[in-house]
Amino acid sequence: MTLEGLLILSAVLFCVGLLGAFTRRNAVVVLFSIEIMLNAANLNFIAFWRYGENPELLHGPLFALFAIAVAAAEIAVGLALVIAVYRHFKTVDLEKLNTLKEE
Amino acid sequence: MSLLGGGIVKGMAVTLRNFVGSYFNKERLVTNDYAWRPKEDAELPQSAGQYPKEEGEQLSDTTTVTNYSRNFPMLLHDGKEGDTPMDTVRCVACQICERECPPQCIYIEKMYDENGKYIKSPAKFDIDVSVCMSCQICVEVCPFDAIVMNSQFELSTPDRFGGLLLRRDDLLKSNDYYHQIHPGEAAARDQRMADEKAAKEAKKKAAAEAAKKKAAEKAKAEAEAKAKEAEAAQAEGAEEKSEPEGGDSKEATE
Amino acid sequence: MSWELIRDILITTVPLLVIFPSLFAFTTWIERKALARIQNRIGPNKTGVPCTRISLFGLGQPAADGIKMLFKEDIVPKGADRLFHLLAPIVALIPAMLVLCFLPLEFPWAKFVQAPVQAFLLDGAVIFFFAITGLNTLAVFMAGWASRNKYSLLGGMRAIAQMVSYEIPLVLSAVIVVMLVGSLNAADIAAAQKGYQWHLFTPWGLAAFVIFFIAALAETNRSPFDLPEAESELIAGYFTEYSGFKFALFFLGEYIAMFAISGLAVTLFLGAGEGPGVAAVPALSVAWFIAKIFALIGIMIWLRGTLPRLRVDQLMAFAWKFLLPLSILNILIAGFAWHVAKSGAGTGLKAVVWIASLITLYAVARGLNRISRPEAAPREYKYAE
Amino acid sequence: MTQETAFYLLAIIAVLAAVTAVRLRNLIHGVFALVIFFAALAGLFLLLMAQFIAAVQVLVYIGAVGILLLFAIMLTERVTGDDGRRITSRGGFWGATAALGVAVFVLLPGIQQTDLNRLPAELAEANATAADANATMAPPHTVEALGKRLIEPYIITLEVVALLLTAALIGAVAVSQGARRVEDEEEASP
Repeated sequence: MTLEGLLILSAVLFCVGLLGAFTRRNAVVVLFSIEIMLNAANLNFIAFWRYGENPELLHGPLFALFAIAVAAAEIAVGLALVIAVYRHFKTVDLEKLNTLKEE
Repeated sequence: MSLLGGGIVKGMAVTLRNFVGSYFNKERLVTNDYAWRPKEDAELPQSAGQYPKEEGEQLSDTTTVTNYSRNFPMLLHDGKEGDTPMDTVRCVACQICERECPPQCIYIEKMYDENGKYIKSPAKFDIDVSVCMSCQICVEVCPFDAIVMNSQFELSTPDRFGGLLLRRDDLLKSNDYYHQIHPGEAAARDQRMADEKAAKEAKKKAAAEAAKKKAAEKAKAEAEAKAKEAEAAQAEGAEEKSEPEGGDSKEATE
Repeated sequence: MSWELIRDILITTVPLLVIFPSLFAFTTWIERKALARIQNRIGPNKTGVPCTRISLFGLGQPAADGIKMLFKEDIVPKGADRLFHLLAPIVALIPAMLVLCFLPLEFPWAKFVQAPVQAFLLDGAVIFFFAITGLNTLAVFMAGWASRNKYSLLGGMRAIAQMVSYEIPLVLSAVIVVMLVGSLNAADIAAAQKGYQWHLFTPWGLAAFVIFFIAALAETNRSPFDLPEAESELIAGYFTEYSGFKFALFFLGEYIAMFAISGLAVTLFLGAGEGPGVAAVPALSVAWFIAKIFALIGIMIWLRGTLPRLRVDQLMAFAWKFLLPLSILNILIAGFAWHVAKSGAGTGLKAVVWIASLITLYAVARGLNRISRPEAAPREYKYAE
Repeated sequence: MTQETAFYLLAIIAVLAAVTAVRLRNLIHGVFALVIFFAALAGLFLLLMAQFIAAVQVLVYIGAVGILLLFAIMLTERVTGDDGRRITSRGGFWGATAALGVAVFVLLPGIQQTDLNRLPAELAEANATAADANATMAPPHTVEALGKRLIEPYIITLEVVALLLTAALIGAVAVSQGARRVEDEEEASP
């Protein structure tokens, strides 16, 4: 377990999240993907803290903590939006939410 | 102002009293002792006892099966115990119980002879005891006292479907057996049947006598009428005609 | 992986894996007996030593039940998600077993080999406890969803709503103890209550304990909060479609969760393993711990025999309108009291704080009770006359 | 050695679970795969001695986010959560290419450029001998220390996060409630 290994792992996870966000049509799955990306970022914070300078200052865990809090807020609002969208359009398929597109 | 949560505490006190009381006051144990037992019924045992005793002793085991036990229906016949005499079976396959049964667990087919004539007997009488809910509605609606409740409860079978479907021959039990398991009820039922029969006969007799009397009166009236006929107007003829007809029909029904 | 590490793991976890499942069997017997007595019945009293007539008050019943469960047919509904249907009871059991490791049960034999006295000596034991207990919700959802039965799904959704709602007062009431002790470590919390300074004996601690206990009842789906598995409404809720060994696993998981959450209550409020005679014989502390757990479980059984089930709206109103504000107020009061105690106030001031907080808590609880209760209009009977 | 094995195991689980979560047709299965991913990350955090973060990860992500996602799926999709006939993704090739491109051209060069030699010597040594050290090495931080740091230098951030959470809560309630009201009006007007 090296810093490099952790960073590569987090990069891979980030790309998996990116792939999901690019390719899935369901809004909820896009939210999954965003969560995966956020978690990959958290892993980076912790890894840099653990292997970086001044671990006693706890910057890494604090950042991760705030990121988790923000992610929780994000997911709550995101899901509320998904539900609002579903109520309005009766679908959460992102392909079909194209009222702004020129017909 | 009641205390907050006081209701819960009160309820818990009640259950605690039950909990502790059941150890000291045997009368509380409603499932063990027949607290509801009528005082005059001396034959009923003090205690219900415990279920699994020896195999095959249920009938003689008066502590488990009392004459208050009602489990599943059976069909009565007036013959000897053991055989299945179809000529003494009380059921006439009228299908009232089949129609009334709430879970519809009864299936009846009427019996016909080779000429296709309905003989008053069931060709098939099935009760699915896995469906039966022991409501006794069939017993209540039966006009022929043919279906009553059995106290047999040991019906377990390794077969999930066929084993719990009781056929006509499984259901047929003699009246003696009925007397054996529910003496009081059977006696009362027999008494009632006898009374009903007696009442019917008495009614028949009375009706016959009344008819005779009426016939005599009618004859008399007819004679008088004939005497009067000469004098009476022709319009009364219709009335005369209708009266003897009514009398005839009554006699015929009786 | 050294030998010592393996030995330590075995020495700290094997007792947990032996003690609590066997206590589970005993508890089912106690529960059946106690409920029977409350309802003026006798309860199981026939099953004893096999092949003899020795019945031992029906103590063989749990074993008989277990054998029956093992040999029953395992039925999976036709449209069910087979994998999740299988996984759900396992997922229900594992977190419940896992959180037992956070309880500060100081096994006496651990001291002889210098092993840690606790399976997980984590800094954040209490928060881990709550985190892992939360996994139970997922198991319930898995079971409800995988059964492909609308009653199961309804039971599962109800269970999630209930568990999520009641987790908040549960955690907030535990926060008080964490705040007063200044540590999330279960062993530290136990040590802070030495000398009978149990948190139960303070007004805020008492209030927190009551809130905690009520929320724990809801978390473990115990009566009167057993809506997710309401037999009369939902057949059996999320485990309607479970039979045989999977059902037994669910059952085991539920009881282990009861032990775990009672154990946490004992740790937080009832002085962990403290009791008479512990100073002389340290081994007694485990016995005291388990005795306290059993006392709490006895109260749970007693309540189950007493109270009828709540309605869904009552359940939610109770969590959000009564328990939540009360626990937040309780945190404020506890913080205030902590500051008063820390500033070196005299006994008089402390007494004033005690009485004032007691009165405030009671008055607020009363008020909340009046406000939060669903309005009861005079009943109109349409058909029943 | 144990640590190394655990790391690779958790890494494989995490990647597999993440891929499953984003590619699975059945959304409910996807959520559970996501939960496994979160759990694997919590394990990694524990391995990295960040136990409080691991606890929060389990508490927030598995306990709250997972459940919220389940609720959202139950409210929006059909209850079964899967529909084999529907096309659930688009542009798989371009998406994969883009993701791979980001990895190769943005992230991996970044990792390569990071000066990994700036590790404190003693820490690097500890890592090298982590196998026998892991049982005895004290955690580099305690929850208490974290709490103190949170309250003293980061108090404003903490307050801002609290405010953000409150705002998010109110916003979430408003968004999901407001939609219903509009709908009611729409239903009421004709």
